Amino acid sequence: MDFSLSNEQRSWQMLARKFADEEIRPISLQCDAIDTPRETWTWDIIKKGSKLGFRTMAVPKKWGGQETDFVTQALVMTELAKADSAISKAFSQNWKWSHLISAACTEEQKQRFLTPFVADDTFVLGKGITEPGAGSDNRMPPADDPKPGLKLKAERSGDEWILNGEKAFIANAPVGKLFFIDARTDPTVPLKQGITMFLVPSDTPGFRIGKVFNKSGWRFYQNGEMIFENARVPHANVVGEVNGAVKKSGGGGGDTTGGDLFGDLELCANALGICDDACESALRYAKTATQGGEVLFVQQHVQLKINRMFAMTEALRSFVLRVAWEHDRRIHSHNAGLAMNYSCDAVQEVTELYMDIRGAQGGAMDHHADKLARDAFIWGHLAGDSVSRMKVTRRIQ
Amino acid sequence: MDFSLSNEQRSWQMLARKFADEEIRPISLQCDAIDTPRETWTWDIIKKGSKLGFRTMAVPKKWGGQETDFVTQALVMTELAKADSAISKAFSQNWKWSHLISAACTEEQKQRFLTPFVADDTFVLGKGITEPGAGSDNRMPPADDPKPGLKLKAERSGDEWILNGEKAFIANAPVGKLFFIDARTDPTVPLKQGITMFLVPSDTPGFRIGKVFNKSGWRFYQNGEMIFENARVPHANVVGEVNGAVKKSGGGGGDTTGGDLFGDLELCANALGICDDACESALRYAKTATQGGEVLFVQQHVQLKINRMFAMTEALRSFVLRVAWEHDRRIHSHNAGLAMNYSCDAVQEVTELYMDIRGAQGGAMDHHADKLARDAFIWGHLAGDSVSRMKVTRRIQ
Amino acid sequence: MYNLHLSAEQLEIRDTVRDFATREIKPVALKSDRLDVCDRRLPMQLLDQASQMGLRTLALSEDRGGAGADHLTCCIVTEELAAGDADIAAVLATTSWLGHLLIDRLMSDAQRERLLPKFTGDDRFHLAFAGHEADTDTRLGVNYHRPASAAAGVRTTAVKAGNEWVINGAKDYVANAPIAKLFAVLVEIAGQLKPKILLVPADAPGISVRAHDKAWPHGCGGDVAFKDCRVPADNLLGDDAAALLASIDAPGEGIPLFQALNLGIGRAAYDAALDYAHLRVQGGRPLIEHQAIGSKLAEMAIRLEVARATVWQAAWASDHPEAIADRSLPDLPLQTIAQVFTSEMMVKATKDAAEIFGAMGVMRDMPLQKYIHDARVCLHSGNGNSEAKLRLAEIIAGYRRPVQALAAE
Amino acid sequence: MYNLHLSAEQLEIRDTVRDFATREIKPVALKSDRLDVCDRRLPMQLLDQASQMGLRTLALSEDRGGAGADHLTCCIVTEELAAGDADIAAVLATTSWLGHLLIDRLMSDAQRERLLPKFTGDDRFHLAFAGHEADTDTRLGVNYHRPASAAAGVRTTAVKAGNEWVINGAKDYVANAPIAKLFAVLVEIAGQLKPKILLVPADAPGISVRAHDKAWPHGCGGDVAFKDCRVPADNLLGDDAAALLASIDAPGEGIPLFQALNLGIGRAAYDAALDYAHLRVQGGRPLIEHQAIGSKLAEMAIRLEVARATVWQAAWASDHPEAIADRSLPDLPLQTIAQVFTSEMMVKATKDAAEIFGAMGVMRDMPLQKYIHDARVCLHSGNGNSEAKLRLAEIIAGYRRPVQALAAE
Repeated sequence: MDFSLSNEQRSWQMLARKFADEEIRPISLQCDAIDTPRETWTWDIIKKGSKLGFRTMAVPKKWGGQETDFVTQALVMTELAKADSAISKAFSQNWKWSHLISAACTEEQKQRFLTPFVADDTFVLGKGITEPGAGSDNRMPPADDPKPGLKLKAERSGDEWILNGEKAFIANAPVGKLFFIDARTDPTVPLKQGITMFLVPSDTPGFRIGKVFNKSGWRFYQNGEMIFENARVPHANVVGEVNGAVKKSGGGGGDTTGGDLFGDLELCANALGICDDACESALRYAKTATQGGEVLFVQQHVQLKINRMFAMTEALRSFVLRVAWEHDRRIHSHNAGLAMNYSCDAVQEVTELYMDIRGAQGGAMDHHADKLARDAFIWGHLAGDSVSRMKVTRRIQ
Repeated sequence: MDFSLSNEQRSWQMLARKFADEEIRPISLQCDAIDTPRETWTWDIIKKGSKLGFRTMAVPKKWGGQETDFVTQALVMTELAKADSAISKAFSQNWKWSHLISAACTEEQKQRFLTPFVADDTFVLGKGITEPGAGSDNRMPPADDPKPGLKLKAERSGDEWILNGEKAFIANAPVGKLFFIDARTDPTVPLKQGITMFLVPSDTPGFRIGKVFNKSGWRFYQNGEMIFENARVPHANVVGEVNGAVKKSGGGGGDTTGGDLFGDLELCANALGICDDACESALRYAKTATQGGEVLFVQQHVQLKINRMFAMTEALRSFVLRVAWEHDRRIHSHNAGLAMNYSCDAVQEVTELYMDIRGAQGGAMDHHADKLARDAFIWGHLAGDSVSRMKVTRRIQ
Repeated sequence: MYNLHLSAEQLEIRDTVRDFATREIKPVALKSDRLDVCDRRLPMQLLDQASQMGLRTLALSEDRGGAGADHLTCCIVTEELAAGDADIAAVLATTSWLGHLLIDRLMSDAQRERLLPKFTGDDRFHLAFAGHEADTDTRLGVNYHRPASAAAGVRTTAVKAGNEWVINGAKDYVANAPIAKLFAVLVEIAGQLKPKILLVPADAPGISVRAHDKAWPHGCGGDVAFKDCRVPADNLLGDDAAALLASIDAPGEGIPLFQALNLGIGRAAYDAALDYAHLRVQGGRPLIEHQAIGSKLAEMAIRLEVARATVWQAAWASDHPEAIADRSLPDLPLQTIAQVFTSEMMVKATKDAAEIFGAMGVMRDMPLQKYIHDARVCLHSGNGNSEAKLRLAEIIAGYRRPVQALAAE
Repeated sequence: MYNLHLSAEQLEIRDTVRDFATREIKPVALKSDRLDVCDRRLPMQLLDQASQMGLRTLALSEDRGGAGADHLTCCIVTEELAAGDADIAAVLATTSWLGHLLIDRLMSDAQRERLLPKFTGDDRFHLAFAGHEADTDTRLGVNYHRPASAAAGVRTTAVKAGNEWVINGAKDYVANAPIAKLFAVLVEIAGQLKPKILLVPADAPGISVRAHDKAWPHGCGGDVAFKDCRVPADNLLGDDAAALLASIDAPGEGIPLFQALNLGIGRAAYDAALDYAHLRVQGGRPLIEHQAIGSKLAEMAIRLEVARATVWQAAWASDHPEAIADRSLPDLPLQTIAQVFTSEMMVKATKDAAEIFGAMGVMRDMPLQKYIHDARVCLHSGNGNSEAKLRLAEIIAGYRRPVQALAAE
């Protein structure tokens, strides 16, 4: 049993903390306040972070990345998220799919895509699964019905596949250069057996981005529609087997790729950053703001709220580190999923309590407290919805 | 970062699990069902456990103990508590005060008390702080008033001290052979400066045990009144300095002895055992009991409850292990207190959910589910009351 | 017109029963030996006293010797009794309510003439409804929002033999079973489409009662078995009886008597905590002057007042279905709403009350643990709140269970 | 006698306003550009329409041109309006309630003659109460259960100069400030023991209004400053005015108008979620047929119905203090109870509703995020629930704040 960090882990953590303090936090509320969803993203912070390795740190060294372990990745996500959860996610989303490239792509594909990805500070990755009519059905397809689930169609035509359909709510869609796209290649069989995954560059003919969604939280982190109208993708861009993609992306067999496992860790490590921010901010506020001539901290109800905030946060930190370590050891475990579900409860309760401690000042809520609660609400449909919880429960032996 | 256990830790854990499965669990519900509080305790299980080292495992090797680390102690408490929380506490209560002996007693005192303690399988320790009129006042004395707090009086008379007064709710009082007793030796000053700690053997003249309390939970673990009527204690039994005891026992300066720190860890490690029991029992029940011809587990609301139970439990386990490791490293931290507070919320919610999944069967609640909820309720006044939470909050920097 | 004034009679009976609970019930119910939830005997003498005060015949119409209390009044009385002792409240609520249903609404004149004097003339004449088939599971569960299997029909049968009915079968979860002198039994009669109700005296040949473990249900419950049990032919109630009794399933459904009982438990815990918070000094001040304790008491008060508003609304609504028809109240099962809400809130309230007592709050021979236990009984009674929410969800969804399935439940 | 029937008038006005909210308000309020909480402009045209329907003068007595609605009716109307849009509901509730207080209860005949025609004749004649001194903190906090410091007195002064009053000072948290045409201002007059109320037209010389950030309070609020602001001598209200207005502090305290508003927000979210759960198919079945979703909807329905029972009880009680005197209702601040309970429950309900929408539930241009935001505004309005619980705790404890401290608050 050893909770101490290696020198390398510690130095990544410190690097992230410095970058978060000096570069991210100063722009966080500004980016959040931008009204037009298409304008919340700024390349400047991505480029700066990329130069420090925060875009490519999950890429193996042999392909030019930093090949950090999961514990380091968790530490960095938390530090970045403590300054801005959405900006942290904008970086880690690239790790998620570079894990997938490592796990599922051929050497030729890695050569074609990882090399330019590593070389270009503005090369951002994404993955399209969800569609307007198919969200949870992709995660937990009904046992008794092959029809539900994604509908985007891919048909073979010589050396190419022709893609038609739409994706919705796709993270990084408006800014990404390369996407993994799940498409139905056999509509006659249940979802798990009829899906193929494709690598689709953003400049693919017939492929374009539609609206950018106007999210209430995570405003920096963009999320958009994808439209495929006879989009042509070379057969060489098929990831894994034809009709074999769901297994690889973790939808069915689950837990077989780093990419899927990473997704659970990512959400709980990021939530931890928000919790850290809320705890520190609440404590600082309680120890400086006054009420009746004394600092707010002397109020018993404030102390009790702060207690709950820190207790949940430290429980979450312990859990996140354990999950990261289990990933590094490739231990098969339901803990990553449980930690993700738990992080939803924790981040929402902690940010609500922070709001409560701030109270409405001068007729309005503090922008920072309001932002954290809006960011935390994102977890509700990503990490804490009933489908996600039931799916995790079914993994418990 | 390393969550793996050493061979020694793992072998203690396995030994505890075997003892819990084979010896404790078979008698747990029986002991709980005994109506007369004085009769719930059975020496047989204590002797068996003592022979395996579960009574003395916190005593340094040079005094004949096993000198296990805190991680091992946490693991063992959890395993024993998974079979019966009260019996686990009956063992670990001895570790708590053997930590205190190690930390605060002179070599001569250790010789006099640790040697017979180690040698006698029925030698059990306790500590008397709480009095009928002074519970929380001992833990958080008011800053502006010296009067509140314990009242038991000790007056010097030659080589002896004469003790008069009463203690209440003292764990192990009816079965212990040696007690640490906090007494007022200077009633004119605030509590923290006027308390002395004494070692009081159970056969001290003028000292006797009054009623045994009839607790709803933790029924095996006895809890009684202590009555001092001109009880005579040799000066050689003073622990530390006269008027200096509160500091040593952690009431004021806090966190300076192993004994006090251990108390926080003890409660959260024990709670974890109850949670483990509840989780496993709930899952087993859900996968075997049927409703409408299908196992209960197919119900979505059951899956969601099980999810919450396991998520809270695994978060708690991660937190407990972290706290134990911090103790082994002697890291100054508020985490132990936070974990204790958190364990109260977790153990109560998890046991309530277990009850919920069982439902009332045949017009009555399952005895096991009912027992776990009653045991868990004990945490409310030991680990989760507002005084305890505020005290921990004030440690956060 | 919307009006929350209680009548003079309601105020008076509340005072009377509160006084009875304080002076007579509590000294017996809170004696440390009776607090032991594992060994709670029904205080028959207090039940006799309550009967003499008219509480056993509370809902029976006035011209038949009862108090003719409406549903709201019955709930008010049940809360007050339960603040003294939940078992007493449960027994009386069951008998009083069944007394009204059976005698005022279901018996023929001949039946009434025969049974009314027995009922009113004997303080220990309690009633029970044996409706639930032993070992059947009526939960919706996975069948939520889909037709239920019709497996769970009425399996207790009655066969005509000369001038008698011969009953065979078994019922469980029968409230008041161990003390009832008369049972209303739901039976299937071959050749008849719908189930019927037979009145079975406790001394009928062939009936046997097994009392439940006393620790869990409030009052006293048990299983009832019928083995060639014979009752006179004219013990059969009219065609409406089964529907009326079976649709309410158990006394207290439809009208929130057991939610009022639950409220009484919570109030007793709150009152105890409030007293103690005034008395107990800590940090140089009474507990109540500490912010953390004051806030906890305020939360308890909020839960109690809100729950009471909900219970009273449901009680009144069950007497005034026309208020749902005219849209003054929503077309929702208000008693189910009161059940889920009250049972969850009262567990919280009793636990918070106990925590204010510190170590004394965990003692089995002190009232607080009894209150927690009693509140948990309410939380887990029947099929529990998860099931109650599903039943509510079906109604919200506008789903109509097929009649066949309904009959089978 | 206890009676939950709404009157024919109440049922009718509820239908009328619900219809107005559905047909007129929602199409405007739920347009995606207005959903952006950071840029919500008050829809003045809808406020005009509402005024023409009589909703601005709802509480004003009938013989003065209002609808003479009682408190319960005002709450019913406010809920319905808020189900359409919380801002509209807030503005109208404030003006309607102040209209009744000022015109029906506080003005002299001469004052009324002067101001009533202006009020009734102008659809945009809104009212505001400027009571709270800028930058003062009236929370109990650590002074819970101990005498408060008297620091927080009325610091806005009025001095007689010829036939005029000259006002100096500043008020904050003034609801309706940016649109009010008449302010009731709490002032200190040298030599007088108690504070007084002066009526100040929005166009009086020396008054200035700074509107608040629109994202947070419902309706529109602002700060009001007075710099040698002059009003005619006969704009002074009688001695009772300050006590009546100051004791309620802000319109909507005492009578649970803003809790009814909160309820409307929750109901709108619930209705939206229920519709969506019927429409959206997942796993081959509408969402509502999934146990987990059905249970969530049932929990929301329970919260709504329980909260409404609590709000209506408080509304009726605020019109019927005699029901507290005769012990039909408890002697507790029922509006505070409704506030704490409703605000906590509606945040839960709106969040649960949004989660049913999945990714659509987090979008800023969809109604669900607006509902969550609006519910949070209620949760954190005023001094928050922790403070409300302390005020309740004092009353539970039987603690009486010294008069001096009360006056200072």
